[in-house]
Amino acid sequence: MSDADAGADAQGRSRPEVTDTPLRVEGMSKHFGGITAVDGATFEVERGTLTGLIGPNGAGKSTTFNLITGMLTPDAGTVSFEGEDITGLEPYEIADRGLVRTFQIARELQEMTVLENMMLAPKGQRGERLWRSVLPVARRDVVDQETELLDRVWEILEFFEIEHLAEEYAGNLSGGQRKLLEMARALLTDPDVLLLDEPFAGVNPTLERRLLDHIHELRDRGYTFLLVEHDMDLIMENCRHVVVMHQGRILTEGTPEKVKADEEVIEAYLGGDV
Amino acid sequence: IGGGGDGGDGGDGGGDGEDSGDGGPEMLIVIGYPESGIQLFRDYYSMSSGDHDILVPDGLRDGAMPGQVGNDMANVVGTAPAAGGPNQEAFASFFEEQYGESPGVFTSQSYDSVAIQILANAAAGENDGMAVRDQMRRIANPSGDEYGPQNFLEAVEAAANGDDINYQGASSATNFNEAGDPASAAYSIWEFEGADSQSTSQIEVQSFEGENPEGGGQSADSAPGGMGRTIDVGILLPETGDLASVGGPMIQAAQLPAQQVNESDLDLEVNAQVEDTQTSPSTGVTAAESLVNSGMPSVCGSASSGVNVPVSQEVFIPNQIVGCSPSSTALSVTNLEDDDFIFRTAPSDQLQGRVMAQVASERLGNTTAATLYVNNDYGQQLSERFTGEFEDTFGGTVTDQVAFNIGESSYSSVIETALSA
Amino acid sequence: MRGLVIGLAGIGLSMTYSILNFANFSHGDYITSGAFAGWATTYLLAGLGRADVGSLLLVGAGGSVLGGALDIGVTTTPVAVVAGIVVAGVATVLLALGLDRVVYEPIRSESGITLLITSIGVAFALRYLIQFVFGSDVRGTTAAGSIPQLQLYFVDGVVRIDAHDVTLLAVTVGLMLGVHVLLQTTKLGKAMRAMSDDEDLARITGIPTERVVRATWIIGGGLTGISGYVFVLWKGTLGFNDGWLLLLLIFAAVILGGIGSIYGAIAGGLIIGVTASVSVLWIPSAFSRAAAFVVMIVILLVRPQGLFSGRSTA
Amino acid sequence: MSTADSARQLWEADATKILVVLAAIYATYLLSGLVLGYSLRGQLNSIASLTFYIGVFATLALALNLHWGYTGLFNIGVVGFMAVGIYVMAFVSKPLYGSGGAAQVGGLGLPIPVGILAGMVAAALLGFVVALPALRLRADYLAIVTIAMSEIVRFTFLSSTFQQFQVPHTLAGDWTRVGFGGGSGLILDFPDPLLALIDVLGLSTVYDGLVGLVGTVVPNNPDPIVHSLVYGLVLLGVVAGYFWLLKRTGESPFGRVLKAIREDEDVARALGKNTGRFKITSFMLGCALMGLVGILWLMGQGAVTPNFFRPRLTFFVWIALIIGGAGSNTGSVAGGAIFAAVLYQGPLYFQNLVTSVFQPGDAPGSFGPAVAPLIANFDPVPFLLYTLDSVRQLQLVVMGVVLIWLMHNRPEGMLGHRKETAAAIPLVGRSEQGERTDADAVGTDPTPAGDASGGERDE
Amino acid sequence: MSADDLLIVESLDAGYGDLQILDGVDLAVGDEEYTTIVGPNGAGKSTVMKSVFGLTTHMGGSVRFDGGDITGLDPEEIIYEGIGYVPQSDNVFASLSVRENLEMGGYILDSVPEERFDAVFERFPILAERSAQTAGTLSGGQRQMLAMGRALMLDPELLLLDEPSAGLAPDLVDEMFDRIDEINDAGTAILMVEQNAKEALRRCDRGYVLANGTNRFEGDGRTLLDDEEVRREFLGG
Ligand SMILES: Nc1ncnc2c1ncn2[C@@H]1O[C@H](COP(=O)(O)OP(=O)(O)OP(=O)(O)O)[C@@H](O)[C@H]1O
Ligand SMILES: Nc1ncnc2c1ncn2[C@@H]1O[C@H](COP(=O)(O)OP(=O)(O)OP(=O)(O)O)[C@@H](O)[C@H]1O
Ligand SMILES: [Mg+2]
Ligand SMILES: [Mg+2]
Repeated sequence: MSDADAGADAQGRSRPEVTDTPLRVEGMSKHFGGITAVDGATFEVERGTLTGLIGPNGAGKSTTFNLITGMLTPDAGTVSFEGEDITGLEPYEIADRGLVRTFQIARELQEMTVLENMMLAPKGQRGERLWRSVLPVARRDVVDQETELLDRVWEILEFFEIEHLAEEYAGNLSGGQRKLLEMARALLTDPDVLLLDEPFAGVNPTLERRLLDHIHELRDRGYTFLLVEHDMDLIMENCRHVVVMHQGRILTEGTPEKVKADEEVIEAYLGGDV
Repeated sequence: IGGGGDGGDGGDGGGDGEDSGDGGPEMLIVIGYPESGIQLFRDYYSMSSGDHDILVPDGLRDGAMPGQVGNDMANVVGTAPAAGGPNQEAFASFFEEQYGESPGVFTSQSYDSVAIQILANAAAGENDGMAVRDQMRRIANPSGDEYGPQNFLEAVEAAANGDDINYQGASSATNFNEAGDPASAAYSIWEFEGADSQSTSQIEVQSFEGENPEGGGQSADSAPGGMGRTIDVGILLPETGDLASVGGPMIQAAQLPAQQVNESDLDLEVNAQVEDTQTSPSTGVTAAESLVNSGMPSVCGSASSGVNVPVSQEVFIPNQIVGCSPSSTALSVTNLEDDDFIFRTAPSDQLQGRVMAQVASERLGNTTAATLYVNNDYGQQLSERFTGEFEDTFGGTVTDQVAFNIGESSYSSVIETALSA
Repeated sequence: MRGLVIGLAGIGLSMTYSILNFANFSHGDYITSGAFAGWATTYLLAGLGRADVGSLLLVGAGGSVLGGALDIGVTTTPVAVVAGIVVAGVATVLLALGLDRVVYEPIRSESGITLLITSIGVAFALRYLIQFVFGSDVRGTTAAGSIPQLQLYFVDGVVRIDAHDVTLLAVTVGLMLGVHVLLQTTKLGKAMRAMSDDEDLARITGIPTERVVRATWIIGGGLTGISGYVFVLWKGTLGFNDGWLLLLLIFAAVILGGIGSIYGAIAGGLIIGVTASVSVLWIPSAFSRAAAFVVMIVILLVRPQGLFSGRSTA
Repeated sequence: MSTADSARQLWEADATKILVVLAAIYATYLLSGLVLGYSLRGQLNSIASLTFYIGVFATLALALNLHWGYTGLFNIGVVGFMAVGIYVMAFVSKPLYGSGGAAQVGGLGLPIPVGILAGMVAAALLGFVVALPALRLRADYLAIVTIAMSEIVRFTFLSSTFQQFQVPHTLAGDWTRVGFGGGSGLILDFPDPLLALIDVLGLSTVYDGLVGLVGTVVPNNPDPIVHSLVYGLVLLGVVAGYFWLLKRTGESPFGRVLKAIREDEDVARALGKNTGRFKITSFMLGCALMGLVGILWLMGQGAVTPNFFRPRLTFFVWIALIIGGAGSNTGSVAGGAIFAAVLYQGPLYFQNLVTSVFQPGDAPGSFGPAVAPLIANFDPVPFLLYTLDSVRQLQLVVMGVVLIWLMHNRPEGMLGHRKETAAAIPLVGRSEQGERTDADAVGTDPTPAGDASGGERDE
Repeated sequence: MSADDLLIVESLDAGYGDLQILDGVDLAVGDEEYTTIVGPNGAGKSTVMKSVFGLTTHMGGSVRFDGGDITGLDPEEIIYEGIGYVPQSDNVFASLSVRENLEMGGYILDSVPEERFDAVFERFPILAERSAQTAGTLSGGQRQMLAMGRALMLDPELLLLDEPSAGLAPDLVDEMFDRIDEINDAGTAILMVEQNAKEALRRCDRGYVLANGTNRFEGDGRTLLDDEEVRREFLGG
């Protein structure tokens, strides 16, 4: 896929929902001691898009993710999701509403097999109620649901090309394999919006391409992605909208072309020679 | 004596004493064991002038205490169930001959306990708990020919012949009342001999007779007896734990009657099996079970009431085995629903509480006291019994009853509490 | 006073806790071991010629020799006491190194919980071996009568301070300062922190991790053993359970102060000591130990990283 | 089909393992009873008490496995929950105070089942209070909190503050003396719970028949033997119940979340799991089970004192769990049995065996006289005697060494396989899976397993 | 591979515990040479690095450095030989400050000369700015720089870098590669694993492609980059 193709592609897709913005961040700030990690950040993510979040190291991208997903509580500002204020909610409540993240440093559940890792993810599992899992009659439902889930899990594993590792303990996977598992697992929660923190760092380029294709496919089905990534080419090729962070603030946002041409961005991020 | 377990309602004594604000109590009653007593007395002497009158019961009668505490403990007076029986000297000299030491606390009771069990077993003619039970009073209570430790072998022979005998023990006349407790008892008042000595000296012995010194309760009318057999008796006493220091000599004393028989040319063998309670109820129960498993029809034990009550309830009574404790003195033992299987040769604290109150008031001349008691049923009940007697009978005031736990590294705070008014 | 002992012993626990990354449940029994080793020495020196060597070495097991009879005290037998302190420290260091070699080194890379469970095993084995050898009875160790006392008059009464209180104070404060200087002036302190972060990384950075571990045990073990000795000197009795009974209070102190923080351990020890004795004013004395634990639990809830620690939680 | 078969095989293998372990244990005990010259009564009694300890340790290990093996909650306050269980049960079910009995305080006089329920609920509630910090703390901190909590519980029951007090026991406002008895503990003077249970089940005649039957071989007072054997069986029944409950719990989505929490709680939260709820549920359930074991253990012992609940007992349970292998229910049961038989009861039997076979003389009273001959003239006899005499201390040394050895060599436990799959269905290879769904589709079950992915996304 | 190469790995078998990952890996880094390993995820690249540094289970073959055999040595000893290592993840002491991290990098020196700090701070100015910050609170990229800085404190003869550009912003990626070039130019040999394969191969002297724990291709960087098969299979076309 050439750059030009991708650009055209990106613009061609997802027109109908332009106005619909499931995720909205307003005036969000976070300080750690003397350091201001996020400083009044305001941006929106449109439904059915692949939005890029870029910025130099330490710009506050991962912190922004942590704030949005409830792992950290903002000092100021609000996060709203599907029109509802979710600031300060517990991570599980946010994830439950359909806003799910992956970790920059993959966090696999080491002593569980890949399959168990995957089976954990789906929402609304009946068997997560203790009594349903234990009581004889109620358990029949649980078993049925598990059988269904398992099929879905296999499909996704196959897609990510890690089905041969299905019965391997996650702790034995390589760095890249863990990233794949991490993303596959997040997809299984059926999120509306998926926040991906550098999902491709350490992923082999061939696989990276396949994953991107899949992300596009999912996006066409209505999923929304917010993607942190340092690979500018990748961002330019795949994102329709890009948010640039710098020192905790939103430096600029817009189409890749616009961002790429922005003086400040060039200076702050891309380096003089781009 | 049996009867009322009503030892002092209302629990925590009179904090209501309107004594002089500054003084605190005139004296302390310390109820405990050497294990924690050493630390407690050390703390006491290092934090106070050390001149209060202190009264302690049998649990702390350990001649090594002053040496371990590093103080002569001259302000301490003790009471203890005494070997006040008609044949006490015979036993004492016998013990000294065997072990080269003078007998300690509860040794005479231990001897008597096993001696009576052997006699009852010989009379019963079989190793069966119920049969032994039925012979207990027959050989211990009047009437019958009197025997004692000095002619124990003859007693055994007579019992095995089915004769009616009346064992007169070293600790008391060993007549059992309806509850299986001794019908009369003696208490010695003693003091420590100082840091360089390993023993205590007896100042005086006081005897108490219950309502019916002859004893009472049901027993068999006749005995099958029989020679040429082995008599089984279990000994369940603490070799380790809080009571280890008292338990050692007790076990020695308990083994004496068995040795006497085995070394004689009587046509009888005694098989005495010893188990350790570790002064712990759960171990006690396990150990008692193992005695039951080996077929012991009667057991000398166990030493402390905290162990004796569960062991009796769980093992002796349901398995229909005679238990005869030489040193468990708590009131609760009297009140067990025991189907008459539980005896003891040690007097109930009913009596000791009274003796202590009397010593505190009459001998030491105090009107206010505080008790410091080890937090188990021995300490708790004796403290309450003392308080009741001291206040009701002798008109004194107990300013505070303070419990302390075993195994603390410092008792200064409890001592402080007890010493302040 | 007890707070000082807790603080001193707490330093050792705190160090192994943060560097080797596990809560050492046998720490209390290291204290006991040190105490027995030290006191055997003291008995031996004070009683040589007056009683048979075996009983002296067994610290008068079974009441065979009495500390009081040997007239032991810091003023009466200063050499024996000082030698006891030294031996207590050295013996505990050796014990700690030996156990590390046999027990902990082979499973160094395992998780903290594995090590914790293992240390429970060590605690059992040590404690009951001590009981096996030295017997289960509590013995009085010092000649209480011949210790010089000072009476201080306060508003509400007399406070007695004796030579052993002073010794305890001097030894603990001296050692605490010593450790402070040692860790400040050498790079050992930083290496220890680096190791507590990430041992593998420390190895590839060239930090001689095994040597740091050994240093940890040496410093921690020495302090622990000595704290056991002076604890016994101060309270005057010695039993096989002493260290274990202190252990939970030490944990409380270390957590209170923040794991890995030396000053935290000291301050935590003092706070716990004070809590246990002052609480008597408001609650029944039976609850004084409980009060110390409650303080610890509250601290864990409110400020799990402890009062004095700046460790990050990232 | 094949999966169901293999699953069954596995289960059978598990059961076989447990059975083999138990059989070996019982055989050894019977054999040593023979050597000890036990009568039939003695043998039956020793079997009963062995069964009792196997029962309590296996149940405790199972309950602990839920905490540690599944959820990663490091609870070393087990005794605290047991204590609360039995104390509250006694409080509720002891008869009203009446003077003259052995008991110093009374209870509320409610039926035993109510007491048991109350005890379990109380233990669970204590668990809830402890679980609140558990939500935030690291494993080792939680460990220290729980052990401190168990000591607080012990001190509370020890304290004279709660020794006795008055509570109203009728609506009319009558007061009765109740309490926890302080250091002297409580005398459990309620009616025999086993007989009550048998009564409720209407099995009295069967029981009496059994007594009569045993009476033919043990003529003298067969009742306590039957009683303790039946109680042992009831306990084994409870073990089976716990096992079933925990297996169900583990092999379910609920158990999967617990496992995830054990591995990395943040991940579970990021995936939308309310980990707090899971942890609390799991912790409280385990605590209630521990409370029940406290009740079952002591209910029939006649008395309970606070010092029974020293931390040492908690560590015993841990050793049992680790012998079996944390994370595995089979292992927990086997570990409990092995611990009870070999480490807890075994040394005493060993001591008795040696004593009865060799009839050794008196042991020296302390270590000094024991080693002196060994050093002086290589006479090991006094030392061996002393060693034999000190079995109860050395037993604990042995436990310590076993624990260390296990952590070194078999951290996953004697029986290995700690990794039981956390799912309600077997998670197996794809191809087999395919076959299975096919088979299902052909069969009666019309579950639309295949098109789940199609409906993946349609809101 | 020639006998006087700085690092020579010869038919190395290694893995974790019983699990064998590497199967007869051969590789060499010459004096002052710049060598790169690329390959798919899970190929065993990191394992090679760890094996050189004595962090895996050795199962066969040998590792020689500067003429001496270092197979099976402990990491502490290998540091003394003059090899520095920046692991793929977890590569800073999270609770130490930035400066203390660097100090630890120079641990084996009796005292660390101030110039060493200056040299590192000059290469990575952000580290000077944040020198008192706790490393655990640095961003991903900042950590990467700190890790590299720490390894440079000893001025090693050979530097092992496991994915140094992962997680870096583009300007920093370039910057990082430039720095590595500089370090290499200053005389330090480099053995690097990279997923940013094209860039890495473009810059290096020698390249290896690893797959399934064995050598698949080797050659000088440009050649590999131009190889059709390598491009298709491993570089994403
Ligand atoms: N817990 C914390 N305490 C102190 N400072 C922090 C903490 N977490 C992050 N920071 C600081 O906040 C800033 C933003 O960090 P963040 O991890 O969000 O960056 P990022 O944009 O994800 O960078 P990268 O691309 O390198 O991952 C950095 O300067 C970092 O050092
Ligand atoms: N500690 C370990 N224990 C067991 N297996 C491991 C361990 N670390 C890695 N592996 C396995 O070794 C293989 C190679 O892993 P390695 O980390 O060397 O891959 P890599 O080439 O560096 O991959 P990546 O590019 O994803 O980092 C993988 O299959 C992985 O699952
Ligand atoms: Mg980041
Ligand atoms: Mg790698």
